[in-house]
This record gives sequence, structure tokens and C-alpha cells, in this order.
Amino acid sequence: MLGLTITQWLFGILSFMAIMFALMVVFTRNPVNSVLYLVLTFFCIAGHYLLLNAQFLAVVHIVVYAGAIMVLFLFIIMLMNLNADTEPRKHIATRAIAGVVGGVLLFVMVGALKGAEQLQMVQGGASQIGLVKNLGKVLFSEFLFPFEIASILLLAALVGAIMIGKRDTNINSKETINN
Amino acid sequence: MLNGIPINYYIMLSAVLFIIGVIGVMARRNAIIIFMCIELMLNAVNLLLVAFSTLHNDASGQVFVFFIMAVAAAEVAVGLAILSMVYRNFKTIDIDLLSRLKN
Amino acid sequence: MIKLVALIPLFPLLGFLINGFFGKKISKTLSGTIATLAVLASFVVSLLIFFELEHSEIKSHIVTVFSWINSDTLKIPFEFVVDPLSSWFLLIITGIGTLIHLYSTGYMHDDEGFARFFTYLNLFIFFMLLLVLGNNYLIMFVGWEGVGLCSYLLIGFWFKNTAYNNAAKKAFIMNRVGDLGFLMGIILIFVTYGSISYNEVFSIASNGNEATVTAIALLLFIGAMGKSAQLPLYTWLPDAMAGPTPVSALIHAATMVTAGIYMIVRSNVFYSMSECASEVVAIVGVATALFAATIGLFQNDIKKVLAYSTVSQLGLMFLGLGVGAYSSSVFHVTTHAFFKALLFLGAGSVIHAMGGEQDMRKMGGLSKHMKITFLTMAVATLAISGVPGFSGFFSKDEILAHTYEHSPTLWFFGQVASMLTAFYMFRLFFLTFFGKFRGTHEQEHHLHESPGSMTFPLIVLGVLSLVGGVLGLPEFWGATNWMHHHLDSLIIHKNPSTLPHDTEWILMGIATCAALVTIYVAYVIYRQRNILPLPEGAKMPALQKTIYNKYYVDEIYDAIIRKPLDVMSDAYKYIDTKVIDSIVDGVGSTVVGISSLVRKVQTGHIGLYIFGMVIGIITILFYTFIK
Amino acid sequence: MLVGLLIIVPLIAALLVFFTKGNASRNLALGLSVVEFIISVAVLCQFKHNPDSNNLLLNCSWVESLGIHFAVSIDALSMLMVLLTTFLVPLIILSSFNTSYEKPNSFYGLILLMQMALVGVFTANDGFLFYVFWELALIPIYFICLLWGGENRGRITFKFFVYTLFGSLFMLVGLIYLYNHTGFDTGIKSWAVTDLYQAGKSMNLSQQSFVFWCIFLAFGIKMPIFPLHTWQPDTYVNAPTQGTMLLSGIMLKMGTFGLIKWLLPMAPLALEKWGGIAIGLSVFGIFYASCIAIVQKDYKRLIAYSSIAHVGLIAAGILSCNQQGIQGGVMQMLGHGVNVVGLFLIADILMRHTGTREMEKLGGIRNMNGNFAVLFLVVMLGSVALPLTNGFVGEFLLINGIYQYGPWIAGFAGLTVILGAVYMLRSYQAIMLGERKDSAIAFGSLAKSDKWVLYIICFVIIAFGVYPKPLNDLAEEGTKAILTYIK
Amino acid sequence: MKGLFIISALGILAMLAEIFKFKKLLYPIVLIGILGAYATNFMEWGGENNISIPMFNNMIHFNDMSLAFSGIILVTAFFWFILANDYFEQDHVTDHFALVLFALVGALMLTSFRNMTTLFLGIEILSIPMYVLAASRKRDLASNEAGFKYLIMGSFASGFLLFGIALIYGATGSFDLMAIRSYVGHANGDLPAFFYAGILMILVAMCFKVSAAPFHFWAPDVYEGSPTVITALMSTIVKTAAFAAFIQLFIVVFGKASESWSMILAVIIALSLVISNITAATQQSVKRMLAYSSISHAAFMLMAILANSRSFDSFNAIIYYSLAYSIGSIASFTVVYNVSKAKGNTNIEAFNGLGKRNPFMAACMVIAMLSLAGIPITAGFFAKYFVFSIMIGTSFKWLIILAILTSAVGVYYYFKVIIAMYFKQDESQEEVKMETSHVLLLAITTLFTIALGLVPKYVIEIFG
Repeated sequence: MLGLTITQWLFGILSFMAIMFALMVVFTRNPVNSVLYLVLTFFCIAGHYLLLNAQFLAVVHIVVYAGAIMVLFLFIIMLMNLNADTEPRKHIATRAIAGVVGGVLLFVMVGALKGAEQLQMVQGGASQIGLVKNLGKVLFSEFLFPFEIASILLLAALVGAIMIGKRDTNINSKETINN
Repeated sequence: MLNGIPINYYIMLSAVLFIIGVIGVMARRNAIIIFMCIELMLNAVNLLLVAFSTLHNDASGQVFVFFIMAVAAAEVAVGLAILSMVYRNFKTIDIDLLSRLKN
Repeated sequence: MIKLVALIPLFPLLGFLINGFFGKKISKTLSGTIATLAVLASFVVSLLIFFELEHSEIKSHIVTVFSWINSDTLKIPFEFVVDPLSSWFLLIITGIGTLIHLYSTGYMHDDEGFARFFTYLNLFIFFMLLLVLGNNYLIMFVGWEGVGLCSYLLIGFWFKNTAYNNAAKKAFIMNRVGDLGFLMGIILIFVTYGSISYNEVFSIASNGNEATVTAIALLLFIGAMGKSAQLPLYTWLPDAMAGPTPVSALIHAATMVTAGIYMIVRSNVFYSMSECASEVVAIVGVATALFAATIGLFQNDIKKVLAYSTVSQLGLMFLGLGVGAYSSSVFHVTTHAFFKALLFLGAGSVIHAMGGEQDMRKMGGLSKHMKITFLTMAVATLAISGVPGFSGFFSKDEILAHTYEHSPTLWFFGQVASMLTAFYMFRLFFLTFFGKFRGTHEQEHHLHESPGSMTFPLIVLGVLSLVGGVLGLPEFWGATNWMHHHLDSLIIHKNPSTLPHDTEWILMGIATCAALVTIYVAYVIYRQRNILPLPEGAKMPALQKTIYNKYYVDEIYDAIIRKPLDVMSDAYKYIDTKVIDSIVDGVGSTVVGISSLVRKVQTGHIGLYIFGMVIGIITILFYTFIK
Repeated sequence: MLVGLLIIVPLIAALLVFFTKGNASRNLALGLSVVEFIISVAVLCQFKHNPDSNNLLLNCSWVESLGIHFAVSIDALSMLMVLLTTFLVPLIILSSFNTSYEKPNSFYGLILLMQMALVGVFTANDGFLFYVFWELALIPIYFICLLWGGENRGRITFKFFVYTLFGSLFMLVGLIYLYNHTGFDTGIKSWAVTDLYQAGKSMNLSQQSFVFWCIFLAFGIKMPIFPLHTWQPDTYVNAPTQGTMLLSGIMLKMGTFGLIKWLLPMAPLALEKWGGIAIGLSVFGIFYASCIAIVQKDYKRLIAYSSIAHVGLIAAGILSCNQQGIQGGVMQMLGHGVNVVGLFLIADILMRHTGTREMEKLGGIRNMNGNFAVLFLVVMLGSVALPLTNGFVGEFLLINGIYQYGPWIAGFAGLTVILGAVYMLRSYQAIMLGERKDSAIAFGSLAKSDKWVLYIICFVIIAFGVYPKPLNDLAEEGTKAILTYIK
Repeated sequence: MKGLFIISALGILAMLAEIFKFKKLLYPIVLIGILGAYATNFMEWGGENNISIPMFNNMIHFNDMSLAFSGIILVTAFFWFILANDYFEQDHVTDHFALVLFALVGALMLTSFRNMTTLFLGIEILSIPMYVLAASRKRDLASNEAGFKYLIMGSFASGFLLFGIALIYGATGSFDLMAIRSYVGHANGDLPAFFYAGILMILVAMCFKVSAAPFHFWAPDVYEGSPTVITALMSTIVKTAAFAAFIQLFIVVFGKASESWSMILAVIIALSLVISNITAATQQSVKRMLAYSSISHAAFMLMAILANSRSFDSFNAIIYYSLAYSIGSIASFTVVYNVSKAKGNTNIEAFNGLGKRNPFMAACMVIAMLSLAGIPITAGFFAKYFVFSIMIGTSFKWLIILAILTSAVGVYYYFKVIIAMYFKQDESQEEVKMETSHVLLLAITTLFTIALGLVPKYVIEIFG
């Protein structure tokens, strides 16, 4: 159809949806809705991953983002029971400016991101890298050190989150304001 | 050409998503939404990385995405913790109301 | 003996030190004696040196004391020169100095600043001797400023009186104006000739081109104007009468004020090279002579009259210098030193007798009470009026003769000036000594002749002003003009006197008649008709009023120099604080101002911060990729 | 090695004094500064005896890789400056004996520290070291003024500090720029002064001009030259007397000394091009400051302005860049250093005895204390440069030098001869002569220490006025040395 | 490299301390551990480490430069722990220890990364604990806000960092710095445009981390809001680490492509100099003033990077500068901390009369301020001097003039403190107490500052 391959069709549709949903994330008032839209965006992006033969990554993506992170968001939003009418809104002018600035940024980006055409796809063994086996190999050989260090990162995040999240009982930190 | 799609398209797509995220950060007052928009930006980057890794037929790009995810998760954890704490103390997460420190 | 010339200034210096450090401890008589002996000693030495010089062939001896200032090519040794000119001035200074010291021991006797007075006086003698002894212009300048200092100290001797202090300050500052010119002259000499020692400079004086030499001559003359009270820098001298009378006699009549003449005679080489400079000197001289003489006509303060007569006499001397009659001027310096010192001392003795009264309107008929003073004063008055036979006659006549030769016009004015002199001097004489006493009773009782220490100098000086003429008898009488020959070796003669003898006779005759006539007029007015000067604040015709107020010169100077200076100073002060400093402070306050503005940008809203960042990024990308 | 002592001794002295208490500290400070003076005299003898002995130079590496050395040495100029410093500091300390400062130990400690820095500035032979000492000298004086100064000292001393620091930062840039041009032949960069001279010579006009103005700015502010002077009067008036003496007597000479050693030989071309402007500013400054001095009411402020006038003359003479000018500048630095200290001491004495420096209020002191009047008179005559006082030699040579640059400028500069007399005599008359205006003001006899300081100063004024040869020869020699570098 | 592991181990140990109840021992253990790390760090100095041997597939490696930076970081950390001793006396002791130590791990990684992955992880490991620590005064609204702002803006910035990394990866097909470097080196000039875009994005992100204008907005607010000791941590260790990364990226890796970013960097420096100094001039809170001053110091260090011309000068200059600056600000923050403990706030008025109320403290503060203002013979002066001396050779001389003008302004606000301490009077005359450890700390840091100024060569001549 129209001389486009099926992948090209898929790419087009997915991209369109992704952008649409992303915009909805920004422009819906109700936080809950924007969370949901963001989830949808993520699904589209996952679709893109599949198009790019990054199957495993697609799965992980769904699991981590849609599964974990967004749920966390949703949870917090519920906790603070935010909804459309509690949602504060920036002044219309501010939002307009934001839009304009974003447009300009896009413009310069388009200008900046030239020159990728001559990059040629590296052939041979294509579409195999996305498989768990290959990724695992790379991750645990070449990227072993980052992998280990990432644990420290997570640990730190863990400790931090607990420390912040937990209501402390003693009030003595009140009078030592600002020290 | 990644199975028929020029790499530029991917770059543009992720650029657009990234910028939508930026716009979100600029246009919203709700800290959580802002945070979500930042996640959106990260995902745009992820997409770009995956596209490039496929282009170069090199797995390290996708591996990097894992790290980004990990970091994102960590950030979200800490971030939401801080947000909830702020909400506890300020009874709001409206960034325009959080401006005691200035000048 | 000449090698010991350094002794001459040394004695007064010692006297100065002794009186300066121990003056309070020792008795008045002792300190007075020490001071007088110090000067007497140097007088003796000067005499010896003078005669030794007379008999030696070499007419100029240089005695180096120590090397003073060296700067590469500029070498200024501290050395003295002994030659006819300096040795002659040495005699005048030390001789008259001795007499006046002696006089002062009596005059100042009951003043609590007695020792201080002699300290200053010795210091003055010291500097004056430096002035004439120095072998280069800088040492002359040292003495020059030194005597200025001493006159400052002595004019303001009674320092409790603000008017006196002002007079002293005025004298110092006006002299400084002249000194600046002098200093510039010295520097120009150095720049032109690479040295400032007389012998070296004069030997190569002809190297300098006309313009430069004229410049040098005029600059030096500015110095002379200041020191010798010529127009326009003369106004300090009348005020300087605030000092004790011996000071007026010594400094402001006999010695210091003639330094200008000494300097020009010293550097006559330059003046003889530069026609125009000499013109200027002559004109300024005659102008001063006339101007001061007219003012002298209406003064009532006895010392003021003498002061103005001094100014006009000095003018006459400069006239002589201007027309190239250097030796005549020195001659007149000498005679003037005699009779003017005498006049002042006499006036001093009168004032002493009158208990400090200086206004002639309160005097009269003193001749009976103080004979010696009366007689000596008479001699002096005759001398200054140029009555034949007296010293003044010869010197003045010589100058006028040369002037006539040079230009009859100048001669005419000079003649007029000397007539006026004769007039006001006799006015003074009659008002003081004749008629009936116009003072108060207690003054009348108090009237007495002064003590011997004061009258002795009067007598000596009287004799001198009587016979002083022999030093320079006119050539055309067949006599030899000793002064002329004495200074011959030092003086460049442009044009030897070519005046036919009969002209000279005629001129002398005119001068004599003029003098006698004026004296008669004065006699008629003040003796026969007993016309008294008007009292203070009386109505008088405009011209007389103007002259009486000294042509308002002081007021004019005030208006055109002092006021503007003060105004400008205030303006600068204002600028300094309000403009320049405020600019400096302004920078600071602007920074602070901007700062408090810029702080506002930091509103504390994350949204704005993000905007800032994004705009930054946009700019960067735009600059790099689009532009 | 001796020169090393010159720098070390005050430092140690400062530390020692810092750990003492009360009067002990001031006596100790006096003693040690006298010791320092003796050392400097020893150095002088050594210098006279053998100018290029190793005792007179010290050169050890500091930061080798950047060619920075701790190089100090004694030549004729620095000898004179060091003598001035080591001679004045004891007097300054002695002059403080009748004022009781709180925390005397830190006060005298800072003074000695200052002395160390000053000696360093005058002896430094390495551009970087020079700069370091230059800045180092600023800190003690800042604290002296801040801690013991007059009422609104905070703002004023701060202005002084920022102003001078601002200037010296530009000097730093200028010096670095020179340093960057060193080793154009050898390839080895060095901060040694001679190498900097070479570098300066190797530059073209525009580069030299950059260096010239950068460095001149610093010196011009320090001295201070006409438009950059406004920090000075306030600071002088507000600083404690000893601080003022240090500032005017010695620190001011840093600027003029800097001109001679650190500017003239660096940028000869630029000097030819821009010297006129600089001289013009200095000379106008003479007239300007003298005029302002005439209308001052506060005697201390009057001296401050007179100091601007004097330094203007010095700067003009030095910038005219000929034997007489520079030599006169050096002589005048010495003379002015001594005289101005005397004048400020007199101002302080007036303040202490009568409680005011307002000249309308004073008057008639001469009848109360003739002795003081005479001393005052001598110091005043010194500063109006009367012949046979130490001020004269310098002033004569200076005007002479300026004259060789431009007769009319010299004439204008010569106005100082007149105006100086005007404001000095006016103030002397107002303070000492006439009848006393305010009957409340009594003036007893002087304290011993004051008397001695004044005696010494007067002696120096007369002695070196009559027989300036010893100093003058050194000055001549030093000037010749500099001029050979310039030519 | 062992240092890195020791510190991580300490972090984990700190968490175990909660469980196995040896909180009391923890503090000494940590101090000793840091010393140990420093020792190993020192032992690894020199020798074969100069030539970079790949480690973990060239993810990190320690050559002398990274060792030097880690050395500075460890020393500063040691001092910081002494400063912060009573910060650890409230609840969550172990958590705080753990977080600080983890942040330290991140910092060390930034000195030694050789791969974009480790760069990214390093930055995040450094940042995330800092977010938490900034907010660690849970009831203090200021602290909350500080943490919150830091978090939002930090993650926003890392978004750009990642985008940049992605673009560079796209152009070069590798995350390995050396690969990228050789890529830049070989492809002389004809690099695809979006590669430069990548460089610039990273530049932006790094400028954010070192808080250079116009990406500095977060710094003052966060510095002011955070607990004082944490502010000290941010302005010393975090900054040093960020600069280690900066110099690594922009001199070693992108140095060849400098024409694409040097002008931009110059403008950024100029902006930072002007904005920071001008704004600092009228600050009331000394803490906030120090925040602005840290921005201007960052600008100075950036100058050294901009100059990246001659052999090792830039490295030397930055190492010396960061050392001098860290020591100086540790000293000043110690004083600020104690004053604010006594007075309850960090306003300039709190310093009034300190010269009388605690002369020692005041004197040390003076030295610190002189050093920050760059007055001889303190370390700060040499730091500035070295920067000038390498800048004067470049084509950016106008920056030096600007730097001078602004640092004159800088003197203004540093001396406001001094004037307050010695000139202003305070109603209360009682002495400001300070515990012994802090006295020692102040003494050491002050001596260190002077010593660095007197004999800078031992630091300045580390490299060639």
C-alpha cells in the first residue's frame, strides 16, 4: 500500500500514537489520566523496540516502566488524592511560552541532528543482538563492573528512600533548623 | 535503513518525544507530572539508543538502556519519597508554591 | 687669607647656633655681644680679604668647601668665589651688619625676644654672605631663599600680631614667586651650558643663542623683581615695615633687597648679550622708581615713606643696570646702603623716642630733643635728595648720565623720580623735626636722645653718607672712578661712555637745580605754610586719594590673584569629593544596585530555572548549528 | 645572606611581639626594629665596601617549573629604600608611645610584619616575589587601619583595600604578560627582573602599551596619581597615626620605587608614547592637590593632600626618565618620607594636646611652647623644600629633570614651590602664631618620646639638606644603573 | 582503585552497623577506612599506572591524574567527616554514613571512569544520595525544598546528559572514551553534526553539575536550604568530582574538537563570573554568599579547562585549584557551621564581633576568606595565578580582564565578613564555643592553606 512496507506502516502508526499520547500526558489536567497516557506511550515505545528486534528489552521495558514505575506514580497520586480540580495550572501565558520555547528547541534540534544519513547499517548477524543470550554475554562480560556498581546505586536509592520516607518519631531536629 | 526505516526518523521521533517531555516539565506545576515528563525524556533517549544499537549492530547500546532503566527506577524511588515528604510538610506539591529559598 | 673665606659665613653661623640653643639661658647683654662680635669678626676677615685681593693680580679666587650635589653631568660643588664684586658686597653686608647689630642691642633692649632676634639676625647675615659668596647660581639661590626665610621670621618677629604675620607670609610667598623664576633660570642655564658655576658659564656664554640668553636673563630678572621689590612684585616691601626697625634698615634697605642688583651685575654677561632683556630691566626700573616715588608723596607713616623711597631707589638702580651702568648701580647700592640705613636707624631712634609712634602727624619739633639723630638724618636726607657733595648725588648722577646716553626719555622719568624723592624726603624731614610737637604730653615728657649704642652707628653712617661719594667721582672731573675700575674685570662694556663732557656738566646742573628747587618747594609748603597732611578719613581729591591708597594695588592683587585662587580651590575641593570620589563610590553602589536587581532573577521557582536552562541550551545549539 | 636577615628579622620580631603583653610588646618592638636598623646599616657598610658580595643577594628556587625564585638583592636604589624603611619604622613605633592602643601586641606585630613586606618589596629581584610582597604589605596596613582607625573606618579602609587590590591585580596581569614573553630566545621562562626587562624590550609598541598601562594603574593608585587618589585623604585621616605614617612615609614609596624599577625599563617604547599623558596627570595633580590643601580645615587632611602634590612631582620627574628626574625622585622619596612622618606626628601631637586638628580652633601655641614651634617650623621648611633642608635637593633635581622633558610642564610643576609655601605657611600661622583662639586649649610641654622623634627628624632634615652627598651618590649610582637598562 | 572498593565496603559496613549494633564504633572505623583508602591511593601513585592499563574491560582505570583527584577527594572527605561529627549524632546515623560514603564512591568513579556507562552511573551514584542528604532535615522546610529542587533539576539535567551520550554513541558506535577519542582524532573535522550536538548536550549537563551559568540556578537555593555540613560536602567533594569528569571529557576526549565548544564555554565562564560575583555582593546569608562564590570559583576552574593548551598545565591548575578551594571552603564552612550553631542562622550579622568573641575562629575565617579572595600568600592566590598564567597564552585574554574586574567585586563580599567580625559590634559578648575537634580541623586547614601558598610546587608540579 502506498509503496510502504508493513514495518514502515507500523513505524508510522506507532510514532504517531506515541507522540499523541505523549502530548496527552502533558496536556491532560487530571494527573491520573496523564499517568495512564504515559503508560500508553510506553507501550508504543515498546512496540518500537520490537520493530528494532530488541525483543527482550521490550519486555523488560513493559515490566519495569508500565509495571513498576508507573504503578508507583499512580500509588503516590492516589495517596495525595490529586485530581483534575485540585490540579494547579500554570498561567496560560506561561504555558504558551513553554510551547513556543519547546517549538524553538525542536527547530534547533532538527538543525542540530543532521548528518545521520550517511551512517550505514552494520550488516551481518543482524537482529540477533536483541536476544537475551547476547545481551547477557555483553552485560556480564564487558559491562560487569557497571553492573556491580549499579547495585550500589540501587542500595543507595533504597537507603535514601527509606530514610526519607519513614516518619521519624523524635522532634529534636526541629530546633536545629538550617544547621 | 533499519529494516526500511531511515535512522533519521528514529532520531526525529525520539527528539520529538524528548522535547515533549521538556515542554511538560516547563508547562506543568504538579511535581509528579513533571517527574513523569522527565521519565518520558529518558524513554526518548532509550529509544534513540536502541535504534543506534541496532544500526551499529552492537549490543552495548541496549545494555546501556538497562542501566538507564535501573537509574530511572532508583531516581523514581528516591524522588517519590522526597515528593511525599514535601507533601507531608507543605501539603502540596505545586512547584510554584515551593519558593521559600530565593534571591 | 682668601683660603679662609669660609670663616666669613662661619662666624655668624656660630653666633646663630649659640644664640639659638642657649639664647634663653645666657643674659641679654651676652647674647647681644656674641651676635655683634660674630658679625664684626667676619667684617674684619672681609676687610683683610678685600685688601689682599686689591694687591693680588688674580682677581678671582675660588675656594671649594665640599662637593654638594652631583647628578651625572650636573656637578654642583659647594664653593665660594672671592672677586671684587663679592668682596665689595661682603664689606657692605658685614660692615653695615655690624653697625645695625650694635644699634639693635640698644633698640631691642627691653624686648623679651631679644636672644631670638639676634639669632635670626645672625642667620640672616649667614645666608646673605652665602648669597654673595657662592660660586654658582644654586648657592646664590640657597642664600636667596635663606634671606627670604629670615625676612619672614623677622617681619613676623612679634608673632602675636596677626597683621604682622600676614605681612611676613606675604613677603615670603611673593619672594617665592620670584624664586620660581630664578630657579627656572638656573635650570635653563644648566640645560644650555651644562653647568651653573659662574666661571664656566660666563666663559662659554656666547654659545647660547639670542633667544635663550634673553629667556635666561628675563627669568633671572623675575627673581630679582621679587627680591628687590620691583613692579609688579613690590607690594610686600612696604608691609615688611611691620618688623623691628633695625630689620627694616638691614634687610629691607641696605642688604637683602639689593640682592637683585648683585645677581644682575653678577650675570651682566647675559644682559649685555640680550638687548631686549636690558630694555625690560630699564623700563621696569624707571617705572618702579616713579610709581613708588608718587606713593611716597602722601604717606604719613615715617617708615612707610622710607619703604617707598627704598623701592624707588631700587628702581633707579635697575634703571642703571638696564642701561648697562653696572658699576654705577653698585655704587648707588653702596651709597644707598649708607644713607638709607641711616634714615631707617634715625627713624628708629625717633620711634624709640616717641614710644613706638610712627605717624608723622603726631611728631614735629624733635630737633631740639634729639640733636644727633637730627643732624645725621639731615645728612642722610640731603644725600638721598642728591644735593651736590653728598654721596647720593654722585651715584644717582652717574646712573642718570648713562641713562641719558641710552635714551633721553628714560632719563627724563628718572630725573622726575629723583625730584619726587627729594620732595617727600624733605616733607618727612620737616614734619618730623620742625614745627611744634603734635604728640601727647606723656610722649613729650618721654622725649630723649637715644643711648650711645644707637647713636654711634648713626654717626658712623652719617660720615659715610657724607663722604661716600669719593668711591666714584665722575671721570670728567679728571678724578678716577674707583668703583668703576674696581669692578672692571667683571663687567662687559658694550659701549664705553662717549658722552661729551659739556653734556655731562649740563645734566649734572639740571639734576642739582631740580633737587634744590624741589627742596625749596617742600620748605615752602611744610615749613613756611606749616601745611599738615590730612587726618585719616578726611575728604581729599580723587587723584590724591588714589595715590594715598597706593593705587589700590593690594586690593587689585587680592581681586585678580588671591580671590580666584581661593574660588578655584573651593571648586576643586568640591570636584574632588562630589565628582571624582562619587564616581569611585558610584562604581561600588552601581554594583550593589545591579546586584539587588540580579538577585530578583533568582525567584525560587523551579519553572523559571528550567526555562533558563532550556533557553541556554537553545542559544548554544542555535549559535553552533543555525546562525 | 645579610639581605636574608633583613627580611627574616622583622618576621621573627613580629612573631615574638605577638606573644607578648602590654608595654612589653611595644618596647620589644622598638628594640627589634632598632636591631633591624643596625642590620641595614651593616648592609650599607657591606655595600659600600663591596657592592657585589654574596652577602647582598639571596636566590633560591621557589617554584622551579614556573621560573619563580625567591630572589632578593641589594642595589643602590633598594639600599636607599631599605634604609628609609628601617630608619622610619623605629621612629614610628617610638611615636606611638604616648598613645595606648588596645591589643598592643597585635598592633606592633602588624607594624613589623608590614616592615618585612616593605623590605621585601624593595629588595625583590623576581617579578613574582615582588608582587607577593606587594600584596603582603597591603594586609597588615589594612588591619591596622581597620582595627585601630577612626570612626567610619570600616567603609574607608575597605575602599582603600579594594582600590589598591584592583590596581595590583592589573599589575599581576601585566607582569604575567611580560613573563609570557620571556625566554623568546632561550625558551626558558623566568621571572627574574632582568629577563622581564629583556621581554619588555622584545615587545612591539602595542604590547608594551598594554603592559605599561596595566602596571602604571597599580602604581598610580598606590602613590596616588591625580584621578586615582580619592581613597587617600579619607584613609590617611581615618587611620591611626602610625598607620598614616606607614602609608605615607613608606608605602607610598612602593609606587614610586615601582615606577623606577618595575615600569620604566619594561616598556621604553610605551613610555615614549604614553609618558606625556602620565606626566600630565601627575603634574596637574600637583596643582590640583595643592589648591585643595589650601582650603582644608583639618590639618591632617591638609598634609594628606600636600602628600599627593609631592608625589605628583616625584612621579612626573621619574616618568621624564632622565638622570636628574629619576635621581631627584629618589632623593625626594627619602626627603618626603622623613618630612611627612614628622608632619603627621605633629598633627598627632596637636590632637593629643588640644583634642582637635581644626585649624580655626587652634592658634597661639607658639607662646605656650616655643620649643615645639621651632621643631614644627623646621619640619615645615623641610616640606616646602627650603634650601639646606632635605627637601630641596630632590625638588631641584626633579624640576630640572621635568624641565628637560618640557619647559612649560616644568613651569607648571614649579607652582608647587609657591603653592606649597602658601598652604604650609597658612597652616603654620593658623596653628602656632597669633593669639590663642580657644582659651580652653592649653598646650603643655612635649612628651619625651615625641620630643626625641622630632629631634631626630629635624636633625636628618638639616643634615641631609646641608650634606646630601652620601645618599645622593647612591641615588646617582642607582639611577645610572636603571638608565643603562632603559637605553 | 582499591580505594574505590574500600569506600564501597565502608558504605555497606555502615548499613550493617545498624543491624549488628556497633554504631558507636562506626565513626572511627570510617575515619580509619578513609585514611586507608588514601594510603592505598597513595601507594598506587606513580609507577605503571601512568600508562593506562584497561581494567574491567576499560570501564575504569586509575592513572596519576585520577589518583590525584581521588586523593583530593579523600582528603577533603576526611576533613569533612571531622567537621560533620555531630551531624551524625541524630537519628538515621548509619543511613547518613552509608549515603555519604556511597556518594563518595560516585565521586571516585568520576575521577576514574573510562566509559560513558561509568560516567553516567558515577554521576547518578553521586547525585542520588546528595538529593537525599540535601533533604535530610525532614522537618525543615528549607531542607525539603532544597532536596526537591535538586532532585527535579538534577534529573532534568541528566536527561540531557543521556541524550548527548546517545548521540555520541550513535556517531561512534561505542561508549568507550578511548574509542571516541580516537574517533574524534582520526575523523579530523568531518564529524556528523549531531555528534557535536551530543558534545554540547554533555557540556550542558556538566555545566549544570559544576553549576555554571546559566545552568547554575539550582545551586544557591540548594546550598542555602541544605544542612550546612551537606552544603560543605556539595561545594567541595561533589564539585571536585564533577571537575575531574569535566576535564576527563573535555580535555582528554573532546579536546581535539575544542573549536566546537571553546567559544561557548568562554561565554558560559563570562556569564558565571559576572552573575555569581554581582549577585553575591548583596547576600545576607553567608552560606548563600558562599554558594555564589563557589559558582565564580567554578568559572575560574573552567578557565583552566578552556585554556587546555599546553602540556599538563590545565591538569595542574585544576588540581591545585580544587585542592585549594576545597580546603578553603571546608575551613570557612567549619566557622559558618559553628557560628550558626551559636546564633541559629548564618546571616552576616551573626558574625558581628566574632573577632572579640572567638579570636582564633575569626583569624581562621580571615585566612579562609583571603584564600577564597585570592590574596597572597594563601593557596587561593596561587590557584588564581596559575589559571591566569595559562590563560594569558590563549586568545581569551578578555576573560582575564573580566575575571579581575569581577574578583574585585569578590573581595567586596568576602571582606564584608571580615569587617563584620572585627568592626561591627555585637550585643552579646560571650565567647562562641567550638569543640576541640573543630579547633583542630580549623588549625589544620588554615595551616594547610598557608603552606599551599608558601610551597605550591609539591602540588603544582605533580605532572611533568
